[in-house]
Amino acid sequence: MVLSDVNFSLAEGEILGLIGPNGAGKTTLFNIISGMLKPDRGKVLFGGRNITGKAPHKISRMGIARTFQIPQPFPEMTVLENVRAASMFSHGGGKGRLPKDPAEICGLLGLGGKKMHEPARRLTGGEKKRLEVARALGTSPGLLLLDEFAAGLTVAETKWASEMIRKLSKEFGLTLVWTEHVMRVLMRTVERVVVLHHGSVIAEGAPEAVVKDQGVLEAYFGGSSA
Amino acid sequence: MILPELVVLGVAYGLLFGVLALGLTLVWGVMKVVNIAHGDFVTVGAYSSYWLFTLAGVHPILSLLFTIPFGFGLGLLVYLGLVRRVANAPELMSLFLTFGLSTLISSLLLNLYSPNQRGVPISFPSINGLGVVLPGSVAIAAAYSVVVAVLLRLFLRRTFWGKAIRAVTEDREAALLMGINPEAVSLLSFGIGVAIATSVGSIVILLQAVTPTVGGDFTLLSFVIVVLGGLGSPLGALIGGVVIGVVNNVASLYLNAAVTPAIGFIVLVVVLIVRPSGIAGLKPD
Amino acid sequence: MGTEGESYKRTRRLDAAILAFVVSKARRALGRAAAAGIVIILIAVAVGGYYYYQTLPTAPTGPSTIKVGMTMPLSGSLEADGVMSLDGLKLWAHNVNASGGIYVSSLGRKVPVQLIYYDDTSATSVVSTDYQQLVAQGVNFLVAPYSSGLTLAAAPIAEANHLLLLSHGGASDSIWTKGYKYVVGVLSPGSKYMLPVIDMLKNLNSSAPLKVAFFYGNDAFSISVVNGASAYVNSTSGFNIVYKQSYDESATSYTAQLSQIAALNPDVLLGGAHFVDGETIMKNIQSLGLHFKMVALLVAPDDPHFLSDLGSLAGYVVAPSQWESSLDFSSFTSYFGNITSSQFFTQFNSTYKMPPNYEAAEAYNTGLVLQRGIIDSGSLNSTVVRNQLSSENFYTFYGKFQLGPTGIQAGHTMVVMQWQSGAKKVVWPKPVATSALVYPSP
Amino acid sequence: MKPNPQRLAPLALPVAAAVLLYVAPNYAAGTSLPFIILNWIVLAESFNMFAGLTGYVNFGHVVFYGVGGYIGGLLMANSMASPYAAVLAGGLGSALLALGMSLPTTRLRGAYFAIATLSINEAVFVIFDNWDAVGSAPGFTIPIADYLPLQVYYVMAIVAALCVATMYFMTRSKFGVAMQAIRQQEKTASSIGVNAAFYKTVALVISGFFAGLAGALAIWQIAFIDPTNAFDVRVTLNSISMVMLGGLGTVVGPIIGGTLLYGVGDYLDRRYPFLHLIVLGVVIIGVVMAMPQGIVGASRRFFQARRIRREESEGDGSNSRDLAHL
Repeated sequence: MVLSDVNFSLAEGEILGLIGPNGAGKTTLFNIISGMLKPDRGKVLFGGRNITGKAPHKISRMGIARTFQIPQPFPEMTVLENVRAASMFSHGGGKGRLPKDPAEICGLLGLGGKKMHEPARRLTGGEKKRLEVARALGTSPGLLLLDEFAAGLTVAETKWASEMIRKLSKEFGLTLVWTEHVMRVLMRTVERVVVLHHGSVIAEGAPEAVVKDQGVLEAYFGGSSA
Repeated sequence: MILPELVVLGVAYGLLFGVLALGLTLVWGVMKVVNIAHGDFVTVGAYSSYWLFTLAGVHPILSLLFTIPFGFGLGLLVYLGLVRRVANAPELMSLFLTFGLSTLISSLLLNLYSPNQRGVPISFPSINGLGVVLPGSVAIAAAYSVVVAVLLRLFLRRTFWGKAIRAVTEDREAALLMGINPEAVSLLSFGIGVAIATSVGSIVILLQAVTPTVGGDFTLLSFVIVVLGGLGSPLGALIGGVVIGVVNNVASLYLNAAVTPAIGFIVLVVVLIVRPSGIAGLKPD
Repeated sequence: MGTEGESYKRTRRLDAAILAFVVSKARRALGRAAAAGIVIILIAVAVGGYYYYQTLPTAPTGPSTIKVGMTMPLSGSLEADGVMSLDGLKLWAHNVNASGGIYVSSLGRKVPVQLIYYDDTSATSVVSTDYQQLVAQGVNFLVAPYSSGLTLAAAPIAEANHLLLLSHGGASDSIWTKGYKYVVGVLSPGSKYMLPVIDMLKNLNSSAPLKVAFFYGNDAFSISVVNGASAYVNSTSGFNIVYKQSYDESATSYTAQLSQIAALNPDVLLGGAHFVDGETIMKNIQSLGLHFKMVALLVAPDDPHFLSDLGSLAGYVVAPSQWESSLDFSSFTSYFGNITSSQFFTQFNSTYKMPPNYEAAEAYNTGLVLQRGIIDSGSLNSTVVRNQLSSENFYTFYGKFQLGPTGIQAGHTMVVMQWQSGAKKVVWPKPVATSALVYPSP
Repeated sequence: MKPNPQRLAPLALPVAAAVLLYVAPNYAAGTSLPFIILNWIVLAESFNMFAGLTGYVNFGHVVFYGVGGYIGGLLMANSMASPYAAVLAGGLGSALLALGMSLPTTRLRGAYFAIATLSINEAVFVIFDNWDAVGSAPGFTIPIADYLPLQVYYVMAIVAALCVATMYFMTRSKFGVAMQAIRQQEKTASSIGVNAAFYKTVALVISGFFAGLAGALAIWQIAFIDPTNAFDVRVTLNSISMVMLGGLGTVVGPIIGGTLLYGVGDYLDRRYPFLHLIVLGVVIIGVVMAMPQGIVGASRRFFQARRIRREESEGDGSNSRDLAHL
């Protein structure tokens, strides 16, 4: 995937929606921010520091957490162990308002009680998605990158997810970047949207404005650019 | 003119071991099984041809008509009885199982046929051309390898099952969605893999004598070639075989013969460091 | 993003949490480990108990058998040699026991022989373990495993426990340079293997110096053979070494090296190592269309399979040999043993359905040497028998036995054989030759 | 009081110590059998430290054993150090080698790692096979004065205990969590701050250290070393088999696997010197078919299933899902 001319910034505590059709480069962008890919050119700044090309584990320790589009938990560990592992290695650069106790984080994501002691491989698809977030929160991040969090969730789960994300931002002061292929839920939740297409930013602004943008519509529904 | 001769020899031997590695890479690509017993199937093929020659006077090349279907059937049995259980299990598991299988095969051969070396007293006139002498038996080995490689390529490209094998190698889950039964593909490719090994055995008996434990050397060689060429890449296996063959032969011009076997391994380590997925690893054939 | 102090405190708290976690985990795991520990201990006690009962003294009065302990490489890279050697020794034990055993004068009766043998899988670590166990089982004498390397792993145990170790398949001279007193060689050492071949070539009285190429296996035995041979060649005139390199014995072909050697146009190719490599060299020589006036290889041509595997390719290949079935020493004075070479050949062939090679003869002869030592000293004590052997000087079907000061075999001499029209012929030394050398080979 | 094997826990260590220190050397046919079993346990456990914990197959494990043996052996043969120091030097030398080996290889994944390490094994073998300064192919011996089986045995016992203890702490610490994470999902591990390359390197270095000690001790005992035996790929394969038989990634797995595989193999060799390898092959295949998790894994499952059944019958039906899975 090629990214070019992607330029945007984030304010603390903000929820930024990152949208674009399949193959627009959303996951690639996340991989670059989280250090899993090295960009040929360009810079990633975090809290004023240049973090471009740093190793993933270092970036995690600086307070950037991420989830994976296809959940990739530690399958043989229980839910609680997954989150506890995360809290062991990253001491987080976050504000510190997030709960520190792994069990509490599990509860927050609706994975408390008996669920907590179940091996991750036995979770349902939706539960695995929530575990992705719980594990990311375990690292006490300041910035959370959510990759296609709502994809594949039921209607009820989607609604819950949207509330969850708002809560993370408002209650715990977390900064979030959320990508989604399906826009509807995202648009209801976020404050600002960046639209990626063919590896470039084609629009940026409030959700209401962006939906009306001609270029965005073309990117999604085909048109002159296709 | 030693150098061109060594290069030709290297290519010829390399083709044979490339084809042997082809059988290994097929199995590896489809079911991620590391088959330590691969070389022992070569020994089984060599012994079959030896006995056919000694007892019934069947020429080893003619005995291919037996060793190929025999190897295929043996492969099916071994897959259904044993390997099926470890297909797609962690590598260590298949490694452990096939190590047990290798131990079993070589010790059975040892007890059945004694540890003595076995060879067939057949020789071929050598081929002279452009100042290069190529031993007849080596030329036959190279020709056989080319035939197998071409047939296998046609099979993989043109037939339904061949395409199915490629599909499973590239993406098992996608193949499943396309309606391909990966179990059947695994069965088929293991059968083909073993058939290639046993048939190479029939050729090997023309080149050298064998003992029950000689299989380990063939396994090692095929491993190196497979990785050098890139896992799951048939073309890569052939290229890897030729590279190893030529490097080993040419290196013997400049280095003590006892050192040359290390050259292949050193080349492999260097290649892996520079290009962690092998020579042809990036473009699966 | 949190001050330094905060993050430090958080780290401390986290560490405490981890510690608590580790301790709680450890407690539970200790319980589990303990359960497993008990299982292991039970196994260990069972194994210990088994060996304890194994080592309990069996009979209170005098030994009922002479226990001869050994390992042999019955699997692994040396299995062919190991099986051949073991068969030779088994035949000896069978023949001795058929006559009631060996007469031990200190006991005043014949005592049968009991061979105790294990498979060492061609690995020194197994040799070391098994010989210590043989010692613990109370063997009277030890026979070395086949090959120099394995013999060197058995030697310190024999030495430390003052048990005679008879070497029948360890030819490397280095075995007798370590100061071991209990290691006795029955066969000619490696450095002497090729000497009769060179003597034979010298006897040809060729006008121009003979060009010699050495191409040999990279192992202790072959190296000591070639070092001995090349030193001898250098010390005499009439030879010119044009090539000297070792090779890896697991190689599948030697065509590259042989082409190079042929380009140097030598008269004689000397070398080889073991079975498979020797045959491969012959096949490669033929398929490359090369011709040497003489090819002399170690070990491989001596094996009867050499002919059946190679057919006409075996023609006129020369090999140094420890023993051939045509050799007859029965007229030599102080001849020991109720068997001649041809009798041994016939009996071995009918017992094991394959003709013996010299490894089998060496092993049988090892039994005879032990037998002679016991009879002449009248003792089953290894030290006594070892001292007896230093003063012995006799012939068996295998040839002469006389020890050098270090225990190395000094009496036995090698012969040279050549495949002629599908039959093995002894061609040197002249007094025992059954045919004249064909040189240059057609 | 119900009979509970866990109550006997405090007894386990002293009993094990007594077996190692007194019973084995006195009754088990000299020290050689217990010595070699302990040697194999260390080889298998050190293999397990890396492969069992990270999931990467180090096919060149025997390189550590051989190089440790060569370093220790050379120091002993030339009387340059006391055997104890020589053994330690062997371990440290192999640890250093492991560090060097980790630089190019820890970048490689799965089978590529396995074959790269196998190639290193072959290359190292050829180097030692042709290196005259270390005796080349014929190898060298250690003077008889250093032949002290009982001492070697006790040092071996201490090393084995240290090795098992190290593995225990490696699995029951933050280190163990990191290793689990790397094995189960390496990408996720790095996303939560686990420095995978660092942990893999440390594990390989510790693994190399203990395998090197085992090699040096083996050479002290055997008093002879040559490249064929020092770099025999069968040593790696046996270590793998022992670990798989006992239980991959577990602390006690290699102890059980090593004891059973060598102990049973030795017994079979005694009884059937020509057939023991056939039996070994059958046993390995049987283990994979019947207990793919190894003995420790199988017994764990057995006890787990029993516990759940007991809880069920006591009226606690909440675990029915687990039962369905088992």
